[in-house]
Amino acid sequence: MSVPVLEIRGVSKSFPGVKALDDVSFAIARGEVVGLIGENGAGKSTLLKILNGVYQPDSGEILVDGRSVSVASPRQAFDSGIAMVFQEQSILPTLTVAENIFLGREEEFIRFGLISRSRMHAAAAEELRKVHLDIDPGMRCADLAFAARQMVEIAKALSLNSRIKGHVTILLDEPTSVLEQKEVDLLFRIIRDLRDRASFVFISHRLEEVLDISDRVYVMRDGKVVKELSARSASVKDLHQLMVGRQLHHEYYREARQVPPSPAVVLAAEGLSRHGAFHDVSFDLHEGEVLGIAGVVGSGREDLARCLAGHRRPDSGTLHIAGAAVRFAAPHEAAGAGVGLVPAERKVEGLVAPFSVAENMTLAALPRFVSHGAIRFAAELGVARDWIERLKIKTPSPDTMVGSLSGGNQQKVVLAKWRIAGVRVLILDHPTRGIDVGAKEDVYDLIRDMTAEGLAVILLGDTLEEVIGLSSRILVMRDGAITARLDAPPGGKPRQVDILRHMV
Amino acid sequence: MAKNVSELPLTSKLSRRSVLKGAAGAAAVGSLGGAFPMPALAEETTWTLANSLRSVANPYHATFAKGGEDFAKSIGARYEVLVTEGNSEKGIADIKALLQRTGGKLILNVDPNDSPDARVIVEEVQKAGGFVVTQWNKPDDLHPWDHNPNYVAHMSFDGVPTAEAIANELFKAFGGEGGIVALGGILSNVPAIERKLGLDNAIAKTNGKVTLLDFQPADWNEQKAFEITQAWITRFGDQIKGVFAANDGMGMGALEALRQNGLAGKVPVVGIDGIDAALAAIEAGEFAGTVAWDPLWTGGMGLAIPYAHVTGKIDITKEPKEHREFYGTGIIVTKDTVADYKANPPKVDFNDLWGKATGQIQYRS
Amino acid sequence: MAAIAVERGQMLGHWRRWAPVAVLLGLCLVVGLINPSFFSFGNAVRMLNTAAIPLVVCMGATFVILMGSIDLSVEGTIALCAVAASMLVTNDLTGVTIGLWSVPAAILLGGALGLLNGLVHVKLRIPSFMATLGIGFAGIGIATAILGGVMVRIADTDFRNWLSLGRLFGIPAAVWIAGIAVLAAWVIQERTRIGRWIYAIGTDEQTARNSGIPVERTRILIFGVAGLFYGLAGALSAAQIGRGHALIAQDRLFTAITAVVVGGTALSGGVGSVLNSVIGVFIVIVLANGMVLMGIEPYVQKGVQGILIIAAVALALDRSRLDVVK
Amino acid sequence: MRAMRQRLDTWLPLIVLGVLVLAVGLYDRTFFSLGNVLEVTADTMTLFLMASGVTLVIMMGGIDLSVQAVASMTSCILAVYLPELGFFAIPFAVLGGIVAGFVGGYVSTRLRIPSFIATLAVSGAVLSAGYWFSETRSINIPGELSQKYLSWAVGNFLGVPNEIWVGAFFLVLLSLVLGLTPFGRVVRGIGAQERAVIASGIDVDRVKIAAYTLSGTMAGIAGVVMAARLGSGSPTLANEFLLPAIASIVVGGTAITGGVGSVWRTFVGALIVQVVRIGMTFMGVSVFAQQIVFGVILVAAVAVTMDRNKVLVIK
Repeated sequence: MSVPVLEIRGVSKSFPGVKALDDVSFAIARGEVVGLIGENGAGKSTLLKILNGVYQPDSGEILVDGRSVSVASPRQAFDSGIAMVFQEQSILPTLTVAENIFLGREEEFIRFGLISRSRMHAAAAEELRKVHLDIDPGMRCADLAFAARQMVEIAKALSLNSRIKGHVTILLDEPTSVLEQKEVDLLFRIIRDLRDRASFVFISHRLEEVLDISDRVYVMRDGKVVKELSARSASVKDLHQLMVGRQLHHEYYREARQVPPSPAVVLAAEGLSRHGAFHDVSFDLHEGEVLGIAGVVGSGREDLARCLAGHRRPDSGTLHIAGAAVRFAAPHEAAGAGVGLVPAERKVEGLVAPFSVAENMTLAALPRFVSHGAIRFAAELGVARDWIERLKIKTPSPDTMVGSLSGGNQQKVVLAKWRIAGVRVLILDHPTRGIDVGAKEDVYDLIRDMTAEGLAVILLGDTLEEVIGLSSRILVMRDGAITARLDAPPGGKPRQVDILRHMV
Repeated sequence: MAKNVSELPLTSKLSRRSVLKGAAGAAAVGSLGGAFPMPALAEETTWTLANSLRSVANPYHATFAKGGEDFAKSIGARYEVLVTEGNSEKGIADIKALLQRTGGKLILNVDPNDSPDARVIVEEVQKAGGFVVTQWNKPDDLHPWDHNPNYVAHMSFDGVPTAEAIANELFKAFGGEGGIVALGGILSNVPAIERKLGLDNAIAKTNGKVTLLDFQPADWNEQKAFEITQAWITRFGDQIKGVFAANDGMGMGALEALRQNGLAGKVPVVGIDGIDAALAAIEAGEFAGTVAWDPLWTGGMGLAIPYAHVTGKIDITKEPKEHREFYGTGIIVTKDTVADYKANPPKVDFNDLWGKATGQIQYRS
Repeated sequence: MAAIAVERGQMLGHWRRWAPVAVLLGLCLVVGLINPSFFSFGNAVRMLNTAAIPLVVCMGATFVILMGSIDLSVEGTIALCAVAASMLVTNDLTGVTIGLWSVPAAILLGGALGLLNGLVHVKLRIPSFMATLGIGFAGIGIATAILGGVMVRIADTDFRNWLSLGRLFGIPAAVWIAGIAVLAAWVIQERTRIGRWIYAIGTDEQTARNSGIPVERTRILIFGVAGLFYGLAGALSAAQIGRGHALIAQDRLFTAITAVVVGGTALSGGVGSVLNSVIGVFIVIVLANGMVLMGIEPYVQKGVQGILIIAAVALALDRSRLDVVK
Repeated sequence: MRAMRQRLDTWLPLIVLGVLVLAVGLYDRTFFSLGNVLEVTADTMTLFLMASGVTLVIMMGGIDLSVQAVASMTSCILAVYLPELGFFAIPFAVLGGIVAGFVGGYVSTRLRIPSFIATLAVSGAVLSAGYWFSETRSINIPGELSQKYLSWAVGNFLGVPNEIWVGAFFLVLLSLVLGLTPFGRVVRGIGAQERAVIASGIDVDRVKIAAYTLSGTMAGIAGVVMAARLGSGSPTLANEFLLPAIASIVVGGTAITGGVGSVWRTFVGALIVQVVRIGMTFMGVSVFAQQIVFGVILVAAVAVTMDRNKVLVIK
């Protein structure tokens, strides 16, 4: 390998109580795509944030083209030829597409102290063309769909390529987690196109993608790089094993534990419609079943899920819970009827970050922990301890602030919350988004536990594979309507292509 | 408009000194220490004098405070100013703090923020053994003679005849026939109510020659007065022959609104208080008149009377009721009298305790 | 790339943007029907004149609110600048006379106080609510201390003519100046970097920081810019009433914030515009003007005003963008 | 280390109060006398009562600007109806506060109008109501009626002024409500992450309206106590109370953005505000400098007391 375009040597970083990075070294060659994988908390994001100047390393050095540089801010990183696509979307809905792409580096468009709109829009249109996004650069991002925003985000990082002379490095922190397959393919094509001008660091929890796009893969665990290997010679299974540090469970989706659904219908939808989202949706949900809903973004499945949980109101149609007709005007009414939602945006809707683990767990079932108007703290703690143990939640104590836990453990707290509330129907909206492999498996186990106890689950999976693996039946949605209903018994799972056919 | 400094009325000259003092105060903010006097090490043996008022940011009260200071200087006593900033509880708490600090050896001249405050203040002062004079605001059933000897006196100005007199000056200015508009103070304020009553009386006595086109409370706020007057000009146009304002501040706001529409000097304005700006406007022919309260006198005499009692010069309990609850003299200033008023500002003689009193306070309910 | 759903249905959203204007027009119509003299040219000029100072104030306040902060120092800053301006022109208190130079002096003083707000807020990590409240107290305090209770009377006719009384095409000078201030604010908002960064910070401070925006410096600067507008408002106030005193800006604060919010700018930041605030100011001014024109009983005015403001905000504020309302 | 730092943060408002009291007391020893301490505390209670309810609203991330007008209005209702209704005038007056608080909460949550504007508008309506009840003047409460019905607010018990007992009662009551009940927890949750609380199936609107109603109730009680102390009601009785009340809350260390705070912090904050004000009188700070000193000390106090542990972005 010639002189790497970007290299870090012996970088360490500690936060109070945690050693996030421990003597990490890492290099990217010219035109290379490097995969970076590891469980949550392994230190990937910290590493990227150091490269991008958001964090400063405690020790070690960063080299660009073999020269040691200091990267004190995202701006400096940019000037050194490093740009980043963040895991949490960094597109601001109140600004236009063009303004988002060039946010923080508007100076090239400034004439006589003022920003030249026309120049900025022309340059933005150029960047958008690269990602094949045909939108007006003057449009407000609030008016864009979610996936389109992600493409703008990617365009923003790629814009570095045409701003900086010489070679650039683009850091992609889970750019695909909200993208559908077609968009992922497009992204990969763009990455390949740009390889003569740029190098990439690619983080994803979807290991197949990592192997697909990367030349080399670094595996991190507990703040250290544990392995560096060529993508060509590695398999998904190898990567799993290296990340987790233990043998991968043979049966990833716990199919053996899939129980045949009982005939009892717990939730029945009849002709549900919501203008602009979905129309005439009917289905039955049985006790003990996992009903998967597949569909691309815009298929209406997210809106359907939110209507079922009372977050939105359907315009027409009926909903029966255990035989009784219901109309939900608000989430609390749905919860009262025994329907809970594990939202995709965990940090915003799933958890109250400054609350303790115990407080979050009992939030949906508070009245049960009250006598004479006061919360019974001992009972609350007891239940919390019980569930921490049952779900193997890694937390110093039930009193720990939930915001300080890792993503996987946070998600378990959300699940525990609804189990404690005693819901009969649980809607899981991307329950494994952004959580690591080990925690994913725990979540799968939990889903099987719930169905075994008779709960009914509606699943909007992170990947199609996940939906197939977990569900007993699958509804496929396209353009707001159900296009297929497939059975998925253990051993008789439908193939991805069968479902994709109905999705697009 | 430029004028010779020597022509300035008394209040301005006095204030010039407080400007310097104020500037020193502002400078002291940098090094806070300068703003604090040295602690009194020896036990207080003499009486502390204090005036309590709304805010030193308005000219009436600033001069009122100055009157107290003049008297305190004349006898060499320690003098404090307390401000309520419009908050009754703060005003009372400050007075209690001062009573505590002085061990009750306090002579207080207070303009209560709201009339209810007076009772509490009187009771606190009596409890601590100090002496108090109240100004302007008090409940009708609270009387100095019921709290002998500590509640020395209550001084006020009768808003009804004053407002009536100044309203008549306004009518005279536009020929006694036509419509006027009137700006009132905060609706529930006693002086505001009295002044409105006086205006109503004056209008009634014209037998329909003068009509009240509209009455709006501008809450003593000149900006509000400005905006209301603008709207009046739209609504009534040249029906407006004169503007009555329950104080000079609002009057100035109205005058500036008139000026914006080229009506200053054409539509006469009257106010009450006798602030500098109003006097200047009278000279310029834009104001038809104002009423000067002589705050130097009230500010000083509210301390001089209790001090006379404390030093044994008088026995307040033996004084007649018209020396315990009395009106001061408001001086009507108009175009004819303004030069004379400014040349011979009212003098204050601290030994002539009731020389300017004009009778016992009357209660209308 | 037909596969990516590009746009979201936003018909209602686009309509909402014009709601404040509709509210304003509706209000004008109601007042005008009850009292037709509302629609006279004279009244239009008078209302513009009344709106001039609130407009200038709101330009500054909007920037701060767009960042998600709040500035309660409005009254203190205006008062201090008005007092300073009136002491620097021909007056009855000081011998200093710098004529119209007092206007930039007042503006700069306002800017300096604004910077102080920003520094205290950002560097000491104090919520802007408290930092500006404290500095507002201090501002009025300093103005009081400088004057010692008197009022400065302005004798400088140039100053008063250029800033308030003079007319061009029948429109008072103050209105022209306010117009220039609005234009300046609009240019700052739309065409400068910090203008765009205000939105970025107001929407999501962390993202703004990650994008390389110097968030702290920008925050401080914006408070400074807001201060410049308050400084100008101070000079205009002094010119309008021909005097400077510590209570000159009484009640300006809540009027300004009400106008900003009624115009459709969200207190949570990120959503809104200085142009929204222009509409907001006019809604508030027409409301106050209408009270008098329609002859509403004085003691119920505050109540009627409150109810109408609720109605106006209910119609005008684009709440579809707000998930939670605080 | 972190735990210690957190524990220290909890005590900071008290430490600031202690330092201020010490500073004033060392300057003038009479400040330390038992009588004075009780007096100063008793004088702070109306401010505290008014701020106590607003604390809940601010903890939710909202604000209630109507409390000053509400307190004034209830003082009028009390003074008007005490001769007719006797003791029942008290609950009737407080009911005025309850209604005003409820309306503010209802408008803010159901019509989805920012609380800043909603409560400001309600404050205008309440002011008008105050004028209507009082027929635009201040109304005296006869001494004998005050003796009979209001001595619980202004007398002494065990040598301690009753204001302090009233204040302490509501301090304890509200602290218990906030600390022990589901209502209190949800209030805290709404301030920290409202959407998560909604998604957990809690009727957030109801809790919010309840909190605003409680705020109006406490303002109503403050108005009653104030009327009792001053022996009359007036539509402007509580003027200039709003900003000091909010300042008390913030000086106590409650975050204005919500999520963090407590009623005892407000109690200490109110005492800090009072000690600074009274302290200036004790130390004879020139009235021309008082507002400046007050502003500077408030800012400095917040810089020290604010609990920044759980506040990510300071706006």
